[in-house]
Amino acid sequence: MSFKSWINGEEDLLLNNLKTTRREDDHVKPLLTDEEKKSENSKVLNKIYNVEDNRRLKRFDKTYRVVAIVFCVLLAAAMLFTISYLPKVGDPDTPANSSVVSERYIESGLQETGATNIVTGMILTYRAFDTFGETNVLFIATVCVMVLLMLDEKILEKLDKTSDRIYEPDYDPILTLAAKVLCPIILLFGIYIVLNGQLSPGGGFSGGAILGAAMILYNAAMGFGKTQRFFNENIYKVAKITALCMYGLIGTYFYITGANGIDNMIPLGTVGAILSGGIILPIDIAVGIEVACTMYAFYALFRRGGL
Amino acid sequence: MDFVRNLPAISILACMFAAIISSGLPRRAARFLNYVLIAAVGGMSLMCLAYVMNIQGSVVYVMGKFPAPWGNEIRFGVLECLMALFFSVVMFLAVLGGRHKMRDEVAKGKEFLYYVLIDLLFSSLLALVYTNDIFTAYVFVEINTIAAAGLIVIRENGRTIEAGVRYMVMSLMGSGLLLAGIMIMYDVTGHLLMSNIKEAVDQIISSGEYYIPVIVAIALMTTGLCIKSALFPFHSWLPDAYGYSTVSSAAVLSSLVSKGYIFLLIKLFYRVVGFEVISNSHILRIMFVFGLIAMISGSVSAIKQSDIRRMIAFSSVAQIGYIYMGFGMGTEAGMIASIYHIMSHAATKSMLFISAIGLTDVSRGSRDFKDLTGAALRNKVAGVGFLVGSLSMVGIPLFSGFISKLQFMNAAVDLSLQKMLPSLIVLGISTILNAVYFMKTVIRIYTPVTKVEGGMEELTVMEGERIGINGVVHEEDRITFRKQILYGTVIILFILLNIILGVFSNEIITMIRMGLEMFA
Amino acid sequence: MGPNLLANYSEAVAFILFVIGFANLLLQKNLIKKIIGLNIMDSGLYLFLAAKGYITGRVAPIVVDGVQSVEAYINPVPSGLVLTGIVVSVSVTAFMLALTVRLYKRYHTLNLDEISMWLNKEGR
Amino acid sequence: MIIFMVILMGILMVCAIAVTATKSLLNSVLVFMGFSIVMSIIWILFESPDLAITEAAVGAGVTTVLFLATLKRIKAIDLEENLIIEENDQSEIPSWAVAENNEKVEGGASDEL
Repeated sequence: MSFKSWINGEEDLLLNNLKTTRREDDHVKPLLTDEEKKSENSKVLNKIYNVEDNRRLKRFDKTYRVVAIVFCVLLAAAMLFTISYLPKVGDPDTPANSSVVSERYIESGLQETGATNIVTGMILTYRAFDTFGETNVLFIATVCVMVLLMLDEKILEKLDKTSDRIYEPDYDPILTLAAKVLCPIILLFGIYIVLNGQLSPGGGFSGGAILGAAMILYNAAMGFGKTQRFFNENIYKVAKITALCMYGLIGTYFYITGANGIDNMIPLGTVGAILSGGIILPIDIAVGIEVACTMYAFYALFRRGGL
Repeated sequence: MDFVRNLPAISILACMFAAIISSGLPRRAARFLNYVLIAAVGGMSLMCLAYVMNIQGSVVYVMGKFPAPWGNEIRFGVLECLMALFFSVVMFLAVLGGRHKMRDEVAKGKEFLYYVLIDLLFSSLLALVYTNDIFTAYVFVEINTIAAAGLIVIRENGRTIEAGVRYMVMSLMGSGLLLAGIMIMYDVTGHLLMSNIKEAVDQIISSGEYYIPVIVAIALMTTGLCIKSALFPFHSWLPDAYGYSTVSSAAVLSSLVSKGYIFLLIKLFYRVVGFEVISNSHILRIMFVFGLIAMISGSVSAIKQSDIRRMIAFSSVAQIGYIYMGFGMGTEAGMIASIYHIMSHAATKSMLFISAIGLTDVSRGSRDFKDLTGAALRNKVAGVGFLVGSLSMVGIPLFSGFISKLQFMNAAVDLSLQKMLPSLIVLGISTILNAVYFMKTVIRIYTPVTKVEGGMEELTVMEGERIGINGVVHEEDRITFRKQILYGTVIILFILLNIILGVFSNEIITMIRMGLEMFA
Repeated sequence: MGPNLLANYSEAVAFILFVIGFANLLLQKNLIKKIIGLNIMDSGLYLFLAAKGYITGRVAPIVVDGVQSVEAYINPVPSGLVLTGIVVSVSVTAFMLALTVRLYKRYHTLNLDEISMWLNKEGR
Repeated sequence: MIIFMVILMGILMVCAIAVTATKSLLNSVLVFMGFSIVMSIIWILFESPDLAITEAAVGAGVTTVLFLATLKRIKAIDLEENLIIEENDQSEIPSWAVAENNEKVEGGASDEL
């Protein structure tokens, strides 16, 4: 099939199965003959070793540096000057610390959100829209990394057969054993943090990052083959889309009902129990899954070019 | 409560949902969803616009059950809805216009990601337009930045990736400054909602305590947004990013992304600090000067280019200079002129990018001026589109560019002498320079190739091949309307949009004025 | 100069970190170091914000024993904002690193100047 | 307490400057990891345990891993490049004349990535 085209250089099996014929409007120069190539090379060399040109470049570089340093120094001076006029650190009477905003978060946060951890309660109910945006930042970053680094399925399979060892150690007993011992503990800790987001420090983001770190450790020790048994691209897609949609649906329900003055049907639960906090717990779980998937996906895309 | 009030929030959330779902859909479905989404958002914005025109006031919508200053909220008046409607129209046309090039430009398995990026970019633009919370604005600025960078690099060649890196570095410096400004602002006011910050700022200005931090915070935020919207000294990433990315990306980036930041800046001026405070500070004067420099230097760089898309990209630098000059005037007339120019530039620039691709298509993909000779005769629709865009840019009556130039002139005449003279002079010079490079191109693309006599040695290899011995153009190099119905329709719609902006300028300016009144 | 510079030493450090990161972003030629500079810049900002929310003698905003008075806890808003910010900066970092890998694959250098030199040779 | 805080801040500054000054990329990444850990301690002192957990997991953990993965990837690309040059001496062909995606074809079954 494509062997012939590979021989002819039209198709690169190693890369993205892209046709390597030039794209039409890229305006690559027409292929050169040897002499033209030589003259072209000498032209380039002349340009590089052109004293006049280089001097100009160097001068530009120098001015750029000087301007940048001056700008930074000025910025630092301005910042320090500003800080000297700002309210004192640790002072309870600054505008930010004594404003009505934080007052209500602290005084009635527990009744309104059902969360003991005021920070989690704040970011997931009062400022829920921000946090949804933030989750989307993670999502779009994965999309962009995929654009840049994802390789085609076929190429990946071929690569895996030939050369897994370039990315992974063959079989490192210390690493494997350590991972076997540590991974369950880290995973448990991550799940604990996700589920207790409304009660103790942590929440979806930190817990998700810990879960992702555990998966990265497992992967680094065991290789992609073993990880793929329980986490491959399809599972990743399903998990990510489900988690984000769940978050989105809960969020939308919350925004729309709240804005239209309809009562929220999600019960707040008893304070201090795991099943409390109304919308916080499901959102935390969704965020945890999404963040864990994202962190692992970053790593996998960097190491292998696919999940 | 009327259901219409929910529509802005629903439109933002719908974009996000579409993006999330598209990431698991095949290419065609993602594309279809994208088109439906943009059209639906356009419809919703139209309904909102009618609603706010009807009640003659702006509407505050609380996201969640907690009112200001505790929860997030969005707020929409005439100006916001107008912008949202306009953004969706331009977005729709830009995405449709680049559709036929998609297969060449985006790698095979990644097309659905393109639509995910467009969806999220659109959601962030809408959120920037509607939001009333300064930190939400920051988060969506970041989404906008990353999505725009993704749109640049999705065409994977060396230059776009390099441009993407430059863009990210510049933008991240901008975001850093913006965030620093927001934080200082939060520190001295204790609020994150724009309307509440304004009350606190008014108090600070009258009492004098924390005056310096407030001014520094405004300066930092303004600088950050100026960097992000590629004002003159910060435009180094722009020509490569616009010149080598995919067609739709170039159109969307040039017409919408930087405009989102500029709209946020307007919001900052009116809703966060109050226009009186800002016009008494020196910030506007600095913006005025940089705007003037950008107008000249962008045009001069555009004249030097021999690559049509880079030329259009450099012209963007000049046009952003116009917008900042309008801000810098410090009067309401200048502001209105700038806002009108945002719209006119967005409509015109995306049309220029999309017709330029039609011209290069019939020139064997070459973007060099030499090879473009006679391109408009080979692809008539694209030629007409480019002609109309150029005329509008230069400022010929009937098209939108004329009205915006007229508005700038009107605004300039009312200024004090030291601002009036430079702005009028620079406007004149810039118009001439615009005319030089656009008309040069228009004449070039309408020159028939067969008439080149005795100049065969000047032609490139490619052109010689195409013309053949008898100077006959090969049939496959012609693109008629019938071959690309969608593309032709898009160009015609763009021309119509431009003429509508030009002809109904009075109504639009009235709407902008009304919107500005209910903005603060 | 205002009166509070010495009392606000942690903010001073925060903004010095911000400026160091900013300078790295502006002046470093090496892309990896640019990205580290970006992270330092963001960290500086977050340090500033966290310092703002801190109130001497009060504890973390987690309700213990039903005490819900403002006098007991620090300001929770900055913590929430910083949480958002950290997540944003890790996404940006990942994206920039991916760009770096692609650029390296294409031009075999991490130095932005050399890359622009290559681009010049490609004729732009 | 204040002294401890001042010392930590001093370490932060030293780390930030050291990142700039170190020649080796690996060292600067490791120094940055130290920076993140110190940062998370500072956040505990500022009574923000949420941030401390997040910073330790994200800043010191995942970000550093991503940096290291990038460095490794870059090294792998370098190795391939050397192999290619040794196998068939192509060095005089300017690589700008070769389109991006067939750069590595000459190396045969070299390990792209």
